[in-house]
Amino acid sequence: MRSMQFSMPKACAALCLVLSAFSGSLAEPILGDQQAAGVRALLPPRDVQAMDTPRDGGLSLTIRWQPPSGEEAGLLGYRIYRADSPNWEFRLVGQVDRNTMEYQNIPNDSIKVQMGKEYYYKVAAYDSLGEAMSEAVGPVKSRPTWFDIHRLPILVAIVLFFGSVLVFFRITKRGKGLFIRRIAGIAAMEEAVGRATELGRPVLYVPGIMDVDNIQTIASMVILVDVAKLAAQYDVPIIVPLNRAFVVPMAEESVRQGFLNAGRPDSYDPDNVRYLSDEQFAFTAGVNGIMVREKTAAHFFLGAFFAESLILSEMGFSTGAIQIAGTANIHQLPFFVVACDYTLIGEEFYAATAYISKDPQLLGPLKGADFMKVVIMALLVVGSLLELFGVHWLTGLLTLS
Amino acid sequence: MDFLWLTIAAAATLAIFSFLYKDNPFYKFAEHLFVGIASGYVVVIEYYNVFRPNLWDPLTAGSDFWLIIPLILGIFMFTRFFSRIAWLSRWSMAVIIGTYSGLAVIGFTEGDLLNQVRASLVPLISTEAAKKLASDPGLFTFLDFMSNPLLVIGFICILIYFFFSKEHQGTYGSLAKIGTGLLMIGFGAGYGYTVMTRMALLFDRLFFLCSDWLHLI
Amino acid sequence: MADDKQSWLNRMANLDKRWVFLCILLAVGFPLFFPIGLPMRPSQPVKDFYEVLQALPDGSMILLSGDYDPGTKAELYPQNVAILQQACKKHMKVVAIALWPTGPPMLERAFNEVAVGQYGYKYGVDYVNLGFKEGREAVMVEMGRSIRHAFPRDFYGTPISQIPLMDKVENYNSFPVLIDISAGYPGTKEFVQYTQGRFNITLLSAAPAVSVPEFSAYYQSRQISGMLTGIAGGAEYEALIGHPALSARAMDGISFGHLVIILFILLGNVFHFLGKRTSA
Amino acid sequence: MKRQIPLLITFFFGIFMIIQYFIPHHGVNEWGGRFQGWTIIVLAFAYVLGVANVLRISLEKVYRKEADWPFKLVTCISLVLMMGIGLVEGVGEDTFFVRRLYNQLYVPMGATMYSTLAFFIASAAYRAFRIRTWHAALLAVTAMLVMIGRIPIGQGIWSGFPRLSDWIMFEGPNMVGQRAILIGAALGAISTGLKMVFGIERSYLGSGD
Repeated sequence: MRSMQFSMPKACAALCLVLSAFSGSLAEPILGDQQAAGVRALLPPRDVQAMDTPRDGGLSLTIRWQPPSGEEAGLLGYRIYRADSPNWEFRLVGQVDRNTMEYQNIPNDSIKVQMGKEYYYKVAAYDSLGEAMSEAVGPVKSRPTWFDIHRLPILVAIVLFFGSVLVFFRITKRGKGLFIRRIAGIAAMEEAVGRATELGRPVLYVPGIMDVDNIQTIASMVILVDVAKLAAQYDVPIIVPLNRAFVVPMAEESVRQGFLNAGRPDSYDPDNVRYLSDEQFAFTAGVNGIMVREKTAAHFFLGAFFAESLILSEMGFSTGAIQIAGTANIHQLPFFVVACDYTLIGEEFYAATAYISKDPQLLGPLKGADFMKVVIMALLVVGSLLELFGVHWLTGLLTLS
Repeated sequence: MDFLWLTIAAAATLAIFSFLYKDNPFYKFAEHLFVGIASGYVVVIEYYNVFRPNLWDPLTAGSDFWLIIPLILGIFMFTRFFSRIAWLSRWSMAVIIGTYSGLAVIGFTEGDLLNQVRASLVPLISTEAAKKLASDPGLFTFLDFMSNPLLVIGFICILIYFFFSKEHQGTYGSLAKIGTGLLMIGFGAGYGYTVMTRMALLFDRLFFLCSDWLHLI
Repeated sequence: MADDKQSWLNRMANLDKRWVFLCILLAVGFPLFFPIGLPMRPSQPVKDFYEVLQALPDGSMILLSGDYDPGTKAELYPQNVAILQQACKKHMKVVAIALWPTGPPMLERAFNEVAVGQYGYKYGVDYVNLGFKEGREAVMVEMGRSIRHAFPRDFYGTPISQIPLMDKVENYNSFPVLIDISAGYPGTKEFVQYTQGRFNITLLSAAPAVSVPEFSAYYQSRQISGMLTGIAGGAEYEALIGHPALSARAMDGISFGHLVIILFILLGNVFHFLGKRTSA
Repeated sequence: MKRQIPLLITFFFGIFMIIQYFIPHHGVNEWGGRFQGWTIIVLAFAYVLGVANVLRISLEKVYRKEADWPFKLVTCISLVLMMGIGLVEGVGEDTFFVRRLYNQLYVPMGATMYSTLAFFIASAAYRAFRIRTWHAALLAVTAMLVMIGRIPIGQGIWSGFPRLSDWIMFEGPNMVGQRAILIGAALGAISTGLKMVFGIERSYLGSGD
């Protein structure tokens, strides 16, 4: 039964092709044959229009039509024909079912559209006996679009954001607007390293499990410089286990830089930056081993974490270490919040670098993001009030298509 | 033969579970076996699904000579192992980082920033929900009525929490506190919801051991 | 005496976690032998998922992305099977891809079990498994332009041009709906960010419970049109399509696991506060 | 030179990916597709590089007879066997590679690794959900409400639990919280992305010339 349904349309199409071939030409309407056979005539589609497909790359045309007037119970669908001139032979481009009133002549069709060339189209309604062809419409030619106006809001948002970042660069460089509110997790970093020093045990820094093309890993590398500096100042070892080979040179560089910034480049021990394994759980097991065997006393989990977040922080808790976590992977935040002493939530994690270093290069983007938040809050207030009074233009402005 | 392989699978399963009691050689064996298998598997799949169809076949068939560029960049990756020319691998990394950073700027702006803000522009009070609450006062009609104000006001409170240029003090600080509370509710919900995922995984393994392997059920 | 009580409370408050482990094992394992068969009430995201698919005309073509691995199969494989049940009942043609290297064999297993085994689907005519492609977001965006360019061959190495089903496939526009079975990264979040709005796609997500809280924001904004919410969502969905199977079977054990955790949270607090009071 | 060229490459590819979004022109689109195709290939090499690293580091440990070296040997042997069998045999459904090695070794081990999380999530709940502050109270109470609302037993206790849990998740506080974090994280990601494209952030290049 199933296979019947699948093959029905094909059988009909084949039948139509045979019939139309019999009548002489693929393109000729065979109205006459039907009338001669005494069958009620199938009418052609109405209001056929051919146009350049809007907002496209310039290789497609769109054909639209209305169903034939009157009751068309036997109508199976429509066929679309094309020719370079209204008097030339029209060739079949494609066909659609009876419920579709639009066809796009796209690059995937066997008969493709060339940019800038003129074409004429006809649309035929067909049933099991034959087809009724519309008049030719055209000429129509396709043009490429150079800017998709519907995507303007995205461009505005990016330009606004990046523009504000650049403006705040200039302001912060002049030493103004440097204030950042206290972020508990970051303020506690020194406390954690200090605690490790008191106990005479190492610090552990895990920069997540993603590669260097992940933005969180990169942010984590910048924070690592500062944590390594703290460790160097307090003279405790810092162990950095890694699960991506590419991150190794970056992490080595960051730790070395941190020791250099603290004025103790000679204390840097390259053996403490360790590649463990690319495999998520093998890596997790390796880090667990370090926590248990080397009795690390301060744990930093800063970067992109996944399911291992809970195992690491649970294990870390059982060793009695003070733990600070930070990630923008929202799905893992609950576990860090529950199992760690401090957690940097989402954007706080990105803000950490700027907070610690007060470097204008890092403060600029942070202040730019704050500016965007003000814009969003204003949008929310205005938008929700406008919507309340049934005014939708702001929502419309932000809608892409 | 089937039973033998099932037993191997079951032994591997039990070896990994044994870690929960404490670290032991069986677990270590299973863990290292797993690393090897997983890594080997990826190489095979990359070869048949990416390297052959996307690079080697079109290149050798002569249908796309541009592919010589990614081939060279791919080989550059391996210069990491030779410190004298290791800098060449930066070129390959630059392609990856450039492409993904560019894509990310668009992806986050459209998917998260713009669409999420737009979806939050709801009428502060939904008249429909208000009518329902008036006609049928109850917990759930009240909660439905609260959805919109909570969305707008709660959203602003959390944004205030994430605003870094002002200290959390006074009324402003209280708003940020409300924001933190909402975040905590979200985290609690996240934790509670995730329990299901973890339990499902465990159930699956127990089912495998008791049913597929031992046919106890 | 007070000391005894104090130390007992302390011991309970800092119970060796292996006792907790044992309780969980027993709670989840017990219903295996004594199944109860608890009823499921479909929630809104699951209903939406079902209805979006149900509203499509019979015989439609759908795109299915199997982005999961053995580690998450417990929740997602039953969903995969159930999705195919609904799709096959409606004689839909299924084009499957994977952005996780571990996805294709999972998809294949589900196809063999449901599409081939129960509905007599033919490979290349009714369904196709295009296999895995490295590249994550880049593949997603590239598929918006040309799927055959991103996937020149299927999982078994057959060129796309030799697969009849692929004749009509150009890009996302060739499909009324995209279903993503998403275990993590890359997955539904990336499909939302990189393709849903950009190519105007109706996106359905089969997600593990761990992802659902985050996806709730996308669901509310309709960037995701429907969602299978973890294994409970899977069980609800199975009830909707009238095919209680893998997910439903797991729900008993999972329910008991939940109860034990709730009990532990309560007990943890009781011991904590009693301990504090005695010491004070 | 060794730093300038990578910066230029990053800028070129990054900016192309951005403008491509706004320009539907088929020429731009085609090149965008080509560049994405290249990235797919280069990334595949990166993956193989990761595997090569696993092999290299394991072998080093075996060679130097470091702690646990016999296990490292297990990794190397299983890796080579898995790879060899797969490359020779292919990935069809009836191969030894898929039927045995994937389905009966990889699948059960991967699934079990993950399933151990069921135990950790329970032990963390036991010790960490102690109501010491009002934050902790919110956390614990919501977690319990959501859990009870998600299981059929909860529905048996009070029919409103599932609806309450759904409201918290999909309309109420959870959804609002997730949305705000999403937007905050998006701002962080966009600004970092732009910094990379414009070469302001270049730590990924490491130091040196």
